Amino acid sequence: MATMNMLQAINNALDVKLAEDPDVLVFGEDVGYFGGVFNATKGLQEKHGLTRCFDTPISEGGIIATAIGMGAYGLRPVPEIQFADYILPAFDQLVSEAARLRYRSNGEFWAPLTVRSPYGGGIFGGQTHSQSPEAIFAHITGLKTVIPSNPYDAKGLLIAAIEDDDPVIFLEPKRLYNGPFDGRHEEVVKTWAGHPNADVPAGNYTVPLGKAAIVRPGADVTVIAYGTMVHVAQAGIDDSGVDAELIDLRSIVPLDIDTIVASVRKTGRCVILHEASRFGGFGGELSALIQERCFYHLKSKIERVAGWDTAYPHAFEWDYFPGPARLSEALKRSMEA
Amino acid sequence: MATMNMLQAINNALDVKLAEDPDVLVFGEDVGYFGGVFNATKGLQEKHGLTRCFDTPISEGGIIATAIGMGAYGLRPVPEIQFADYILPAFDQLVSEAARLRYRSNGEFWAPLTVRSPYGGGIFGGQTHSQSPEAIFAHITGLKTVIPSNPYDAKGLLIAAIEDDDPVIFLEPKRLYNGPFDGRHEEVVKTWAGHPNADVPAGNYTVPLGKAAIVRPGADVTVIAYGTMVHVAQAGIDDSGVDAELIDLRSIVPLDIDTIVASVRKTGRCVILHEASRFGGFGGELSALIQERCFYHLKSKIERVAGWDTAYPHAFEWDYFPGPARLSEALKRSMEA
Amino acid sequence: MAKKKTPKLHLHIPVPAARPGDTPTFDHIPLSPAGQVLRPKIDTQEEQLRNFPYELIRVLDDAGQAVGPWVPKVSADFLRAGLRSMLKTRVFENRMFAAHRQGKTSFFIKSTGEEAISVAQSMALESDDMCFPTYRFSGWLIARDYPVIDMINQIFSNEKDPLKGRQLPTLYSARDYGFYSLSGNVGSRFGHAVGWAMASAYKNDHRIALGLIGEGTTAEGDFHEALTFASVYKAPVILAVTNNQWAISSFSGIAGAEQATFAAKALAYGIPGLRVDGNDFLAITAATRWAAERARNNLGPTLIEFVTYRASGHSTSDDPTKYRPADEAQHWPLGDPIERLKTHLIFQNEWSEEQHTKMEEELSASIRATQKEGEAVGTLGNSKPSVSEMFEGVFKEPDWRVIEQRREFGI
Amino acid sequence: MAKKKTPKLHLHIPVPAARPGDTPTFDHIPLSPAGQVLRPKIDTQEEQLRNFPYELIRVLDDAGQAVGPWVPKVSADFLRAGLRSMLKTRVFENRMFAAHRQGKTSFFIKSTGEEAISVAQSMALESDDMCFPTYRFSGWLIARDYPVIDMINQIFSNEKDPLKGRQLPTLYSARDYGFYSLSGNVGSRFGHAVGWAMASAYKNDHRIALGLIGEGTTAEGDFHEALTFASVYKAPVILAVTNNQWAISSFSGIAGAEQATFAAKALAYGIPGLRVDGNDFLAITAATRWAAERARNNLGPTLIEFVTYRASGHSTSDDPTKYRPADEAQHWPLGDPIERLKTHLIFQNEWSEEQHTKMEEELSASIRATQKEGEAVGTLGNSKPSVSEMFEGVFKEPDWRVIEQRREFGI
Ligand SMILES: Cc1ncc(C[n+]2csc(CCOP(=O)(O)OP(=O)(O)O)c2C)c(N)n1
Ligand SMILES: Cc1ncc(C[n+]2csc(CCOP(=O)(O)OP(=O)(O)O)c2C)c(N)n1
Ligand SMILES: [Mg+2]
Ligand SMILES: [Mg+2]
Repeated sequence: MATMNMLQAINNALDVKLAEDPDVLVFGEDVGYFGGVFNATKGLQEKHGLTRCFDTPISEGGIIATAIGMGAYGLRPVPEIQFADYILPAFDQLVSEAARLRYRSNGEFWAPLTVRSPYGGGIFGGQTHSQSPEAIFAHITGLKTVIPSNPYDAKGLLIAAIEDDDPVIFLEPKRLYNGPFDGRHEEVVKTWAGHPNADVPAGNYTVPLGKAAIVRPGADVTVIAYGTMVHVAQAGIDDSGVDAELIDLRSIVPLDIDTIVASVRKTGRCVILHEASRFGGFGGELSALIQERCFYHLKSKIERVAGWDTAYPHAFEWDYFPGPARLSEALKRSMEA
Repeated sequence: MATMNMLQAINNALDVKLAEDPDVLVFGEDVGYFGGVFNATKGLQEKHGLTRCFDTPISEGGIIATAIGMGAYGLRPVPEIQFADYILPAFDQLVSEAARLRYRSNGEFWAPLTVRSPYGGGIFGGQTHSQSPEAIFAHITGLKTVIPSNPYDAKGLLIAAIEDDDPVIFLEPKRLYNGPFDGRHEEVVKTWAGHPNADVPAGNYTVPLGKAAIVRPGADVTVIAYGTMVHVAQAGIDDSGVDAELIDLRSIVPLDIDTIVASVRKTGRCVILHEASRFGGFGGELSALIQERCFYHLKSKIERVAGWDTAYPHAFEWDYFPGPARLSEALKRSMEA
Repeated sequence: MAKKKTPKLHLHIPVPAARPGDTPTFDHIPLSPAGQVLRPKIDTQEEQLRNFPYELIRVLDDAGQAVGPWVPKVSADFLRAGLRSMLKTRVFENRMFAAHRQGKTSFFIKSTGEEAISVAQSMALESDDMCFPTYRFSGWLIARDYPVIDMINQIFSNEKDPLKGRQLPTLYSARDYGFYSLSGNVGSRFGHAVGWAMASAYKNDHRIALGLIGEGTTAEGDFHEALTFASVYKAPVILAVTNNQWAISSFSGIAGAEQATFAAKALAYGIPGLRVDGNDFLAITAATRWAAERARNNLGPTLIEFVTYRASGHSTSDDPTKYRPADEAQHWPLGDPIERLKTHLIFQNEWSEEQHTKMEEELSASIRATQKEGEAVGTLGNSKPSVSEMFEGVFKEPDWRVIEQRREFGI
Repeated sequence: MAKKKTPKLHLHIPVPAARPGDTPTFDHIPLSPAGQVLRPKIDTQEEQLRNFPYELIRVLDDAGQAVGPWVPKVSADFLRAGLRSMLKTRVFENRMFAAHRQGKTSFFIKSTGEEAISVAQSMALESDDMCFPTYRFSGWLIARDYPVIDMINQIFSNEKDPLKGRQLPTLYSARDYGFYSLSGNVGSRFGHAVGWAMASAYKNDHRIALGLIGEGTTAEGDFHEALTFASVYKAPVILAVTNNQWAISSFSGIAGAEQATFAAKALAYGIPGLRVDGNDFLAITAATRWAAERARNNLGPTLIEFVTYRASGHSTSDDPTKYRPADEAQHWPLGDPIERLKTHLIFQNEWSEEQHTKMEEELSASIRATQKEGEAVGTLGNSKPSVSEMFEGVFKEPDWRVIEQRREFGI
């Protein structure tokens, strides 16, 4: 057991799997000698060798196509896409190939890749280093999408994803790499030290895909979040004074529908929080699923708090970012209704 | 005024715009001499010249990139993507470039393209000639997505899209090209002849983007559909005997939220129908928007009828396809609740 | 700067040499006489190979004689097996095409005129190598004695369809036969061949991969990405462009053939590029062996352009006389691959017209019988796999969504 | 087939010649002596040009003399203007880089060592041509006297930011200066240059386009697609690869430089490919003019590789000593572009050390003053455009979603 930040936990998960399974390969732009632009793969090439962790051409489509071919051969590739914004050139490979290979070949071939990619805003990255593309993956049958919110989960989920025989999009909330971030950007930066979920066991352990965590039990309203927004939600709940139950989805596909439904049936109220722009975002799916399953339990309308329907604007990062204040207001609206 | 099927109406819209505006260009795979694999551009090269309507390399990314560059120059390109399934290789161009150009350049450049593409199933096209990708476009800020359901609208909406200064994804329900299809696949194939919306004026007219049509007024439940599903909805409503109000969205972005809300407030019930797989589909967004705005008017939960969360399977096309029977059951469920 | 007067610009749109009604011509296609092109050592420096993309490697001359340095070491039995597989492919495809006209399937695609490529490559590579085919590659399976009945059941989407009704006809998958899962999207598996080959190299295996792509599809980004990765990591892979002169209705000029050969694209990646007579069974065998030997000796990838001609329409969905002269095939300068190999074998006294006719009859009868067998199981719509197959295989283990939806569907 | 014994495969991963701690070397980069490469006529057949991608077009020799057939016709004033713009670019970028360290902006990117490319190309092309730049191209704007204050306001994301706070610093857009809107994604605008040029040709205009891409980014599918379209439609476009040896931490070998020059990629498309000394202002001018003349005369696209060296880190976000020798820049064989042009002008008696020092002082003072001006408006976080700008420009006309969300936001 050691205290790790999220980057270290991810690095450690890769280290564990590289050591334990010769079929695991890590590659992507700048991930080799340099260890990745966020240091997520730091030291892995030196420790495990040039062919186990290496740089690739700047070609996201090529990276994923290569990974699929490796997967078809029998390896477990763990490609990194440097920013989730740059996953789009590989979108066809992910959708038309990775997601569909098992189904169309009746199980003759499959693509057990785990595509790691930092996502989300809060680091003044501007329009193309801040986006949250999870909704477009959630709609693709055959893809799993996992989003951890803390070091313990990050390692356990990443190992589970690598060991999973289906293609997994593993989105890493880059604003959480070095510390939990609750959206109070004016405050002094926190580190993971002392956080209960920063105690990370040394060896192999998994956090199962498709199992949400109840971060904070509560009676009055259910808050659903994932990634960075789990921390923002905690802050917003604190601000609001509402006795909210906070669910960290951890993976959006598979989705832990049972935990969600049980909570909303209990509280009768629900607020969904995500950083991606609202329209067509994953919040819509969640809202629809909940009202379909909890219609008679709902005391007030399900609220969505999300990024605006604009691009992610550099100077207005904190105006765009759905911070604790916006959640807190939604909680109050939800309670008042 | 002439009777046209949907293909003729689309062809005619292109013809009108090519004749009237020298800045309109039509291009894509096989669209030139051959006139497109569905004949949508038939005769246009011969009539308007080689440089007005021409073949492109098989490179959807290249087609859209080229169109964006042309748009930045000042033209109004109307590229065709042969099947909506093959739009994915161009997804990055559409999202990172076309959709964001105006915003990021503060209006110095924009991309007034209209990307035409046949979508949807019902022609035994198998997994990769049947998909309905509208949900992933709906989530992209800066893109408009238009889906006509009949010849009159197809022409009017297409002209409106071409004249629009923003990028428009224009999805053509290929199962409707030659006749209205209500999902009763065992029945004899219908043509557009005699259909009220097959009367198409000769010259330029537009159907505004963002204005839904009430296809069938009704008192008891609102059915929301677009494209092929408008016809399926009509059949399902007939089967069910329910006095449903049927809304044809015509464009999903911009979305005619006022018409939707007014209808659901009136009926208190709602069923959403689309062909794309359910999870993360556009139905989720619609359901969320409606429950947010009509919470106290809803007498029963909003239902979604959609494709299953599988790929579109060749032999099971009619098992996958959300036909009138499934809608009819949902209507009854909605009324009984 | 002062503006100089320059001519008005104009936009160039490539047009083919002949459209319906015109006299076909292939004068624009550079040919080399059979036997003329040198055969370099497999470890020749790329610098010494830069002219190869502009030549045409041919072995069989017009008389049916095998000439020049590329004549491969093959037995007459080997060639007769190749001839048989090509013919079987043609007979099979013609029958299935006709079956489509009879409504027995929704779709079919033929490789008529291009059978030498799939068959010769299938025979040139090892049984544990992996091929990443196009939809015009059924000859690979036939040459490896994949059961024709399984192909027919797939095409009819019937109860015994090995792909359980999930796939469009002809989009086979046959792992045990070294045949990777096809998809409707063109091009998107080209890079999988490279990844597979890299994996083999990483595992210090000996197996190599073969990737195929149509000349029209070389315009996709996938093509470039695959070649970039193959070149950078010296992947043990053969990447082949089947240049059959046509995409659906677009001629090869729309893919850049006015400016360069497809083999010349190898130069962009500093790898050898061979341009090979794609209707010459012996030349294909020799070139594939050469490239395979390079790959197996850690010398990296080779790009091969096979110059051939798509003698039929693109698929059951188009009528080629709508966009090219009806008699264009007759003007194709490289002949028919079956005829050419047959002539060669006869020239060698290893075959006769009688034997050929007999083989044709035998194959027709056998395919007809197998088709009957498939029809007995069922054709499109009157037999299909259990509908539960629709819900299987989305993930390794089904999640609640498909479980619920199965229930909703009532099964 | 019987299995032959072949060696075990192994996976090749390219590694650079030197890592931190090693002695830098650039021996692997083929150079040609200045003046040696021929200058073909602009309408020379591509077949005659196939060796050019493997040569290096250089005009300035080590003594600062301009030699050989590529010496462009330029006045001393022209060269002094070029020198000034390069120096101004360097001074400006160095100040902004420092401003980042002081927290005045969130991000900055420099073109140190590569200024000759942006400045010479800006001066070689017409004011109504359109450039589709990379983020290392601010010299283009400076050479055209784009107001430095506007760049600074953009970098500080302050109230006067011409892009209204919507863009990451340095991702300018300046239509009136022939400078297309930048984005964080690399590569995705390369094809826009081709589309723009095709539009110009379609309209029988005379304007041409210039597209830029980094050597690392040539691996993207966008690169291939742009070149394919440019070649097929003979678009009046210059497509340039700035090969500065490094992507972020990956050396050019990860993009294929072990196997081929980037100029050689032209051969794949049957268009001329020039490989040019990217630190030689005169060679860049000459090559750009040659390619521009081809484009303007309907002779189609040219691919130019500029061989240069990224003397600084990739951006403010990385420390280059972590992945390459700290003194690598000193070993770069093609020197510094500013020094080289200065030496040439001095050699020609058209410039002196004193004049140079004076110019440097003057530029420093002027940039410092402009920076002050920008700071008076505000730096990151302490001044920004009206927040309503966040909601503007998603579409030409706002739809109900942003109108509602503005209200929700409270403005
Ligand atoms: C990504 C994608 N784009 C477009 C298509 C439609 N399409 C199917 S086959 C074809 C032509 C392919 O031509 P070529 O690559 O020359 O192969 P050939 O059919 O001649 O063997 C096209 C455009 C597709 N299937 N996939
Ligand atoms: C599509 C995309 N992928 C990855 C990145 C991350 N990235 C930014 S710059 C860069 C390196 C580019 O190298 P090169 O093309 O050589 O250009 P240079 O910076 O050397 O001018 C990378 C990988 C990006 N911005 N966009
Ligand atoms: Mg072809
Ligand atoms: Mg570079």
